[in-house]
Amino acid sequence: MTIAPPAAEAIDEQPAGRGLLRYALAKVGGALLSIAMVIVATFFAFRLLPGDPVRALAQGRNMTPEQLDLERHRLGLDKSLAEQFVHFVNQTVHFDLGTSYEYKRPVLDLIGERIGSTLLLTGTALVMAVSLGIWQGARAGWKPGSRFDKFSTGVSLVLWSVPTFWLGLLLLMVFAAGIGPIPGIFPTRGIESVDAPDGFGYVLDVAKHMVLPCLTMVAVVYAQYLLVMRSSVLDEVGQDYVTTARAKGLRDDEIRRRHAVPNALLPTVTLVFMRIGFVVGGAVTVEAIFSWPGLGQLFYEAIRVPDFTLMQGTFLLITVSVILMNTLADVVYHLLDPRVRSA
Amino acid sequence: MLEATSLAVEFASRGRRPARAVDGVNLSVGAGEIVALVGESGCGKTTLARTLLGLERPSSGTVSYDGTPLSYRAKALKAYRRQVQLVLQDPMGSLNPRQTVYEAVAEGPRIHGLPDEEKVVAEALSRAGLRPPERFFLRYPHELSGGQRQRVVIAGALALNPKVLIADEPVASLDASVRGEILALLLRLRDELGLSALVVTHDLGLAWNIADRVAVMYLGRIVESGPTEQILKSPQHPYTQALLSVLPESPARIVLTGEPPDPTRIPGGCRFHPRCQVVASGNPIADKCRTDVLPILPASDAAQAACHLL
Amino acid sequence: MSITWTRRRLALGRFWGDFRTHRAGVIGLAILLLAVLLAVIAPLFIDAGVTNVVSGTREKLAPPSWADPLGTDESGRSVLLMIWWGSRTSLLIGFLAALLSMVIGTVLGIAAGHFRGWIGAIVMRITDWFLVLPSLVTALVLAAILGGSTVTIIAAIGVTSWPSTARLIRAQTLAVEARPYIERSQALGGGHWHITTRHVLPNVAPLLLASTTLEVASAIVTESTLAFLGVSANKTSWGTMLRGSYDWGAATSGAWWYILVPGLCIVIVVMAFTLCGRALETVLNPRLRRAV
Amino acid sequence: DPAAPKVIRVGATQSVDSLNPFLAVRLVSSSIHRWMYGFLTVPDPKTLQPSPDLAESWTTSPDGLTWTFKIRQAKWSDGQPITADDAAWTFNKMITDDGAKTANGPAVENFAGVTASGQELTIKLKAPQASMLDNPVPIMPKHVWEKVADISKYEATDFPAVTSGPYIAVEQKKDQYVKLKANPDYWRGAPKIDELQVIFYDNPAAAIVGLKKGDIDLIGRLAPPDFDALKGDSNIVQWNEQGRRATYLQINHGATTSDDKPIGDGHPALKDPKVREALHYAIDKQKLVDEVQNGLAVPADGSIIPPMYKDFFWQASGAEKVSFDLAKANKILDDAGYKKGADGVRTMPDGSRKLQFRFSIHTDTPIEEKLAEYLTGWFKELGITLTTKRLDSSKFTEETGTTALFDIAISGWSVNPDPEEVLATHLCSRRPTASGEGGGTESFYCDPQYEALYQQQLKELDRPKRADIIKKMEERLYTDAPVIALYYPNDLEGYRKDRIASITPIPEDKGILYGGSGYWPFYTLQAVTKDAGTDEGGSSTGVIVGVAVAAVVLLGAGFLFTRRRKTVADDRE
Amino acid sequence: MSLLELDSLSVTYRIASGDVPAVRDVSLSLEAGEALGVVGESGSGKSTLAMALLRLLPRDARTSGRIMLGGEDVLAMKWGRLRAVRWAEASIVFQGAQHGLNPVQRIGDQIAEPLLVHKLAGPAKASERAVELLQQVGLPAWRARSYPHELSGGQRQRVMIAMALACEPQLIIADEPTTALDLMVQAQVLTLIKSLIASQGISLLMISHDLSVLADTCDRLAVMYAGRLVETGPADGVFRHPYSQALAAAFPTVGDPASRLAPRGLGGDPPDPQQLPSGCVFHPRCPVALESCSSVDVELRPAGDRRTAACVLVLEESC
Ligand SMILES: Nc1ncnc2c1ncn2[C@@H]1O[C@H](COP(=O)(O)OP(=O)(O)OP(=O)(O)O)[C@@H](O)[C@H]1O
Ligand SMILES: Nc1ncnc2c1ncn2[C@@H]1O[C@H](COP(=O)(O)OP(=O)(O)OP(=O)(O)O)[C@@H](O)[C@H]1O
Ligand SMILES: [Mg+2]
Ligand SMILES: [Mg+2]
Repeated sequence: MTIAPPAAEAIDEQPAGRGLLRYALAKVGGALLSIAMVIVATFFAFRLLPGDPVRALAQGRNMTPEQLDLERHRLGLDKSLAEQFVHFVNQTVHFDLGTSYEYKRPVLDLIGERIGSTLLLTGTALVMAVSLGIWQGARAGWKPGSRFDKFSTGVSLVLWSVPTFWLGLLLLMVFAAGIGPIPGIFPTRGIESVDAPDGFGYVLDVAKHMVLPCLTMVAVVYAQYLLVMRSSVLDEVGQDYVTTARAKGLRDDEIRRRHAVPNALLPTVTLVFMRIGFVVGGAVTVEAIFSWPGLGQLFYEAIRVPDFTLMQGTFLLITVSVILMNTLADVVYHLLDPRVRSA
Repeated sequence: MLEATSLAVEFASRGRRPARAVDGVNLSVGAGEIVALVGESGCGKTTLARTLLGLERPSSGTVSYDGTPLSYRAKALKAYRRQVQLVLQDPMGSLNPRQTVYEAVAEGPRIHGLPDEEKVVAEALSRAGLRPPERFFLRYPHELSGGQRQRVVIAGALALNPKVLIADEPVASLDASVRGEILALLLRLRDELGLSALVVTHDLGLAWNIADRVAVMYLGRIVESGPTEQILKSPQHPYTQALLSVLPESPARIVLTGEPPDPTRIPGGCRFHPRCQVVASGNPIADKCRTDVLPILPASDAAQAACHLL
Repeated sequence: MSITWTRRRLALGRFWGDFRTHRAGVIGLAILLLAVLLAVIAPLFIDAGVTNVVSGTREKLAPPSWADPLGTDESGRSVLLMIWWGSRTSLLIGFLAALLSMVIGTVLGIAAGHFRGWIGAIVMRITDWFLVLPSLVTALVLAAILGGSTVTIIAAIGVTSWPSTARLIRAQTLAVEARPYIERSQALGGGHWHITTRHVLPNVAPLLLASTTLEVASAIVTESTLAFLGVSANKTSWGTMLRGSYDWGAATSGAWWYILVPGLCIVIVVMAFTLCGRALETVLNPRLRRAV
Repeated sequence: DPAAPKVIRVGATQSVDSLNPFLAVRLVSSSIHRWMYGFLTVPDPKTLQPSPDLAESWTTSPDGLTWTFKIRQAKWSDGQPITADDAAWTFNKMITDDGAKTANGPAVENFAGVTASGQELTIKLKAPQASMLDNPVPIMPKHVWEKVADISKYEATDFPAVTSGPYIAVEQKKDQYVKLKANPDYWRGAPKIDELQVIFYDNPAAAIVGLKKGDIDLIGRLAPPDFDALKGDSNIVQWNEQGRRATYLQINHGATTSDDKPIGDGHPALKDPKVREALHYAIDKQKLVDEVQNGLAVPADGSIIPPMYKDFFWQASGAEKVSFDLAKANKILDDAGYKKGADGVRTMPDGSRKLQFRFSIHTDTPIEEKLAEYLTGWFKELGITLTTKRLDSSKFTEETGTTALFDIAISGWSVNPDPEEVLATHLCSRRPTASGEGGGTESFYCDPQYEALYQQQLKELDRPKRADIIKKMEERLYTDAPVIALYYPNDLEGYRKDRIASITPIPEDKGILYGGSGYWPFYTLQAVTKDAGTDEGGSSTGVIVGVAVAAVVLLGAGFLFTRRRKTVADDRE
Repeated sequence: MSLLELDSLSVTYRIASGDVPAVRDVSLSLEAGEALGVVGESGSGKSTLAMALLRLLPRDARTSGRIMLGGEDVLAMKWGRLRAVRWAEASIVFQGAQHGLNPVQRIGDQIAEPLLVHKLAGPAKASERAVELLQQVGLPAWRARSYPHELSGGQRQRVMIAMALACEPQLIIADEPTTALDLMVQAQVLTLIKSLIASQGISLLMISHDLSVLADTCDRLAVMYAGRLVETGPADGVFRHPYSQALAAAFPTVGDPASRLAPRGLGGDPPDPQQLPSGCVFHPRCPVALESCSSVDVELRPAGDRRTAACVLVLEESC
């Protein structure tokens, strides 16, 4: 018997990892394209609007035609559509989102003032929803049909069917107002008390204000993470490597923790990021109900007034950040999943 | 009848070197002839078969049928595909699980608008050995055994009354006990209908079982071809020799290390030299193997091999 | 061929047999059928008059009683009758928006999966783009821009919710197209139309059914959210009723029936659609279980 | 602890748009500015007539074109003296800087020039102006504000603010709250509380909960349902008094531009005063008050000036008075030749068009929605079809104020102590120009008689005589019916009596607390002396501790649970 | 005492449509250092048999009979003991090497894992050993840091083998270790397995549907049909059971003129385990079936030279 000696392993050389950069660049390029599309679409969508924004501005006030013209000129509405478009794009790429009709201030400033609280709320809610969903989903999917599975899937499905604002209102009525024996222990509005103490007391105060809004968002959002995690774990249960792990003598929970969950996590992670837009959408109603001074509330106000520059600016910002988050997610996913990493 | 001339197929993929899956192949299948195309995994057999059917466009070279080069316009392709048919490796996969046997076999006649659909279908089924055909009309693929499924696929091809059948690993997914039956069917069809066939396989035993001629492929090229008996009994090319040596009954086995190298990086000189046992054993000709490019084998019936040793 | 029909019936029977083992799905289906039936037959018993304020002469915000089992609203209209009549709008919007979303999603999904090269790439790009748009926010903007009529709301929901369907269909199309029978069909001479309509579409259809069912659920929720945020479809729906309860201080004045009933109706019907859709998905394609 | 500061918290369902008085247009912001800054004059708390504020006294030239104000010797909150120069700077800034016109531009439109010398301020007018003493512009400290480079971008968030009124803004959190401290050096004397907070609620229901819980002490401008929700709470005073607002229908009676060209697509039938009269008869104002406003309004038998302004309020009586009578309404239409068709809908006498009107309302306004439902119901009885058209506010303003693309529209106006502005909204000159530029008309009305009366009252400086002229104008509006007043919504507010010991409304007799003109209610506000602060803090700490304990217990239980499972899992798979 | 002894082992899957008797009454024994091949067509219960050995079957499977591994009954073990036995005493190389490895874990870690689980080494020692094992199967040390997808099918199968060797078990069960592999790669893997078995004295239970693969690697063969053993015997003898003969004929010898242009196979369809034919389950497809075969079932009978077969014809001849 001869084993032909040509160094087979010479061909089997260590791979060089330069795919990631190329991939990241491609993704960023794609994101930029998406953002460009958003900008164009936003411009035209908001120009389709019936009605004259300047009149909206003049609402009920006595303004002379000269004043109106002046205002129009200030907003660049006296130019042709093409010129306006160029102007709009130019402004937008220079991070100028225009001036709010209602607040008479740059939209970007208004957003800047509120983005922190939105990030705090959605960030916390997202982290909680994701952890809860993944934890429960993993356990439920590992033992499909078990009592834990039935219970957690059932609860999450019920909560998932609940309109966010309705749940928020109920929670507000029960836990902020207090009903019967339940005391209204949580605050009715906002992110902090007017007389919030400093230091750690402040943190506690904010935390207390966050309980209900967070709970509302988590309740509605976590179901999808649970369900995705559950089904991806379910997919892993039958995989051969799980059988291998069993054959190796691993305990059941070790198999779940060390093998099934890391594999199932990856599809869930993509979903987490892909559904960020959904969470942001939920923020609009939650912030309105709990008077949370964030972007969602600003957006809601812009819609109610309506303040089209503000609406447009907020929409642009929300969309662009969701796109960027998605891009980030793609790249992170790429970093995390060895299968994609060097493919 | 069906002929490929200096056929090459490249797959370009972004950010990578193009894969030259088929890299200069001359091959012909005569009327009523069964040709076996053998080779290791990834050497381009399937790609060649697909290209012959016009499912893949060659980057250079031509496929011609009855002397006329294949045109890639939709109409011409459709007409061509009445003459040349394909049978795939996985009979379960090649049948739409939502279609009954009848629908599956009638698909071709429907596409080509043949008259007397039911008769055609019944005839094709019975030719493929599913008798009485009516019993099978309304079955779904999952209700059939593997061998029956493959017969349905063959019947689907036969329904168009083709002249040439290209079978890509037709029995690879079938149980050992069943494959003989399918191979016998191919032989019988050749005898009864004068059907030509190109059978793609990695199984030398299969070639021995049914093929008139064998072509051995390595990394996109045919390295040896000729009448079956001659090639399989006295292989000339070191690669063919190695392939034959690992069959269980062979006395001395030459196990090539590594996998077939990747078609994106075809070595210079003789493309087999990095794995060649003769080169490795320090044969003086080795230098030539590393540097000198070999000519493409012509599409001839006689036994021939592309090797510097010869 | 009558045998074909027999076979179809058998297949349907088999499907039903499978479906029946999902108890939650069966319950969902039952609720759903009941809701649809009630909505359809509503005009036989009541008419839009039940939403008319001038005719609402009973006590305002009266708690449930024999006369009004679910109490009355701020204008003395019966909440029960309003719910009944409003289910027509809610379900109609749910179904039509899901249908719209399904049609767009299917066409684009199949196109993206079937056509390789630039067509597929562009369609996919567009889909991805829509997919990352925060759908509720976009729907809000659309509805705010176009004004809130039933058609607008349907369009706003449909236009923002198709991308996930498209993605799903695309994935499924890719999976189907990777099957050898597509290649076989190609080899038999089948063109794009033949392959997409004869092979791809029938194979994605069941999944589509399941996905659309789930889509209806989310459309109903979205409708109520839009109504709550003030862009409503001028007609009485569960969402506008909730909005009404909010506007007319039902929460603060303790009119729990006015808040709870429409909300619970939404929850129950949406649940029913979700359960039914999930069961369908499991039965029709156990491998492709996905999130709602 | 007797030294505990007395804090009163005011809830607002509107967020502060700007603390810069040149820019702020929202009621909440202008209210805060009223508490912070002095004005030339302030309405008298009893009579609502202008009374001295920063201007101690004033004189006017016989032609009514030159006004001289003597500015009070007082100090800004930073100790600088207040001079006429501050006032002159404020007005001149508004005259010269377009950015500064945003909030109160029209108030200085008639100003020809403003000059100051020492404590003496001289304002020259382009034309006589009876409302001169109701100038709504707060006087700003020149020495602080002249440093602002671009007034249109200035947010006035430098705290503490420099003010001359009873309160000083000391802190603002956007969309959350504004904190005001009492001005100890206020020339009338420091307010009786130490701190005033304005807290924003996006969700009115939450605000009601907040008031009931004691998170806030007072909330104004309540919607009727929210007001009703306060019923039965022994700690809360429900404040239900006449309001300063009128709600009316605006009817497209043949809209024209300022050069008398017809404009818009109003239904021709509405040009007929008979039809308008019939519509007026078909409205059950009492029912609207009961159903739409929960009884918390006064049915309008008058016009656009609410009864709160006793001097100027006019009410129809006798034969002139229109009261709900569908039969009469039908008869009027029958007599005028509008015949009912087979479908029960009337047509024009010439048969050309059916009487199908559109009713334009704002989106997202439950009250208007409800109102529309009732009107639709009654008009149906008349054989008139009314369809509701919801418009966002910009479109609404455009269609009902400029392009006249409406038949009937909802309208309403909050009236100042001096009704001049609301009267002006029905002048010919307010109609849009041919190019469609708006002048701010509320009705496209252009009536010679009304115009003449308006000019007359402008020049009439004797208050009772002027009031008579104004009442004639109201009567004209009532009978000609370009607008039909529906009701005057009450001012609905609520406050906690365990926190607020006393509060004086404006006017003192049945007046407004929040959002009224002048700072009186919040200047005279007295808090209950009781330190509720500490035990509330205790309870909230208790809650936090409780929550924390619960969380720890839950976590611990979860941990134990999984532990236990692990040991069990050891012997199975 | 044999290393592994199966005593009338039966496995039945309980599924919705009824019971599936996947393995019926199989008795086998395997001596230390011996290589036994199990061959049979698809669905004949080979994998089920292999999985049953370490009780790795899904929950819905019911196992009866006895599996004596090193003198202990696997079926009677407590879970803790069973886990200790798994891999340490018998390890498995699965059919689909692609899926047998965790796609997101480095290969080195996966090889080291059983060592850690069975506390045979500390982390440092374990990874050292992993590298050693990799080298033993002909892979470079740096491959320990690779992920499965970076390896070719043959390399992955070698990793599986390295993993199986990690705890130095007495028995390796290889379930179709080369089925998905290419001809040449298959030869490589088989060569490797043979040399490792030979050098370390490990017992091997190898499963395949390809007779030629087993004939080459194993000392003894067992042929399964429809969940039963129909023949056992030395690898280099001549088959007696008609099914075994048909299987053997399906793999022609290149150069053998008898099979040139004459493919041979077995007619008919494989049996449905839920509706097994009466009598000898093979009789519907048997080319030499007697009339009695449809009613009389035959147990495994001695068929000369250490061979047993379950066929009437064998019975008659040997009688
Ligand atoms: N669509 C494609 N895009 C890129 N590369 C491809 C494509 N199809 C095949 N290849 C590459 O071309 C080469 C030849 O593939 P082909 O499928 O023809 O081989 P094969 O001989 O049929 O192998 P097997 O025996 O495994 O079926 C392989 O390296 C494969 O990776
Ligand atoms: N989990 C299961 N549930 C129900 N039936 C099963 C299950 N696994 C296997 N079977 C059935 O048991 C029988 C034996 O299956 P097994 O996988 O052991 O066959 P095999 O000989 O390994 O086949 P292959 O060569 O295809 O791997 C088959 O009929 C199969 O359908
Ligand atoms: Mg191939
Ligand atoms: Mg198997």
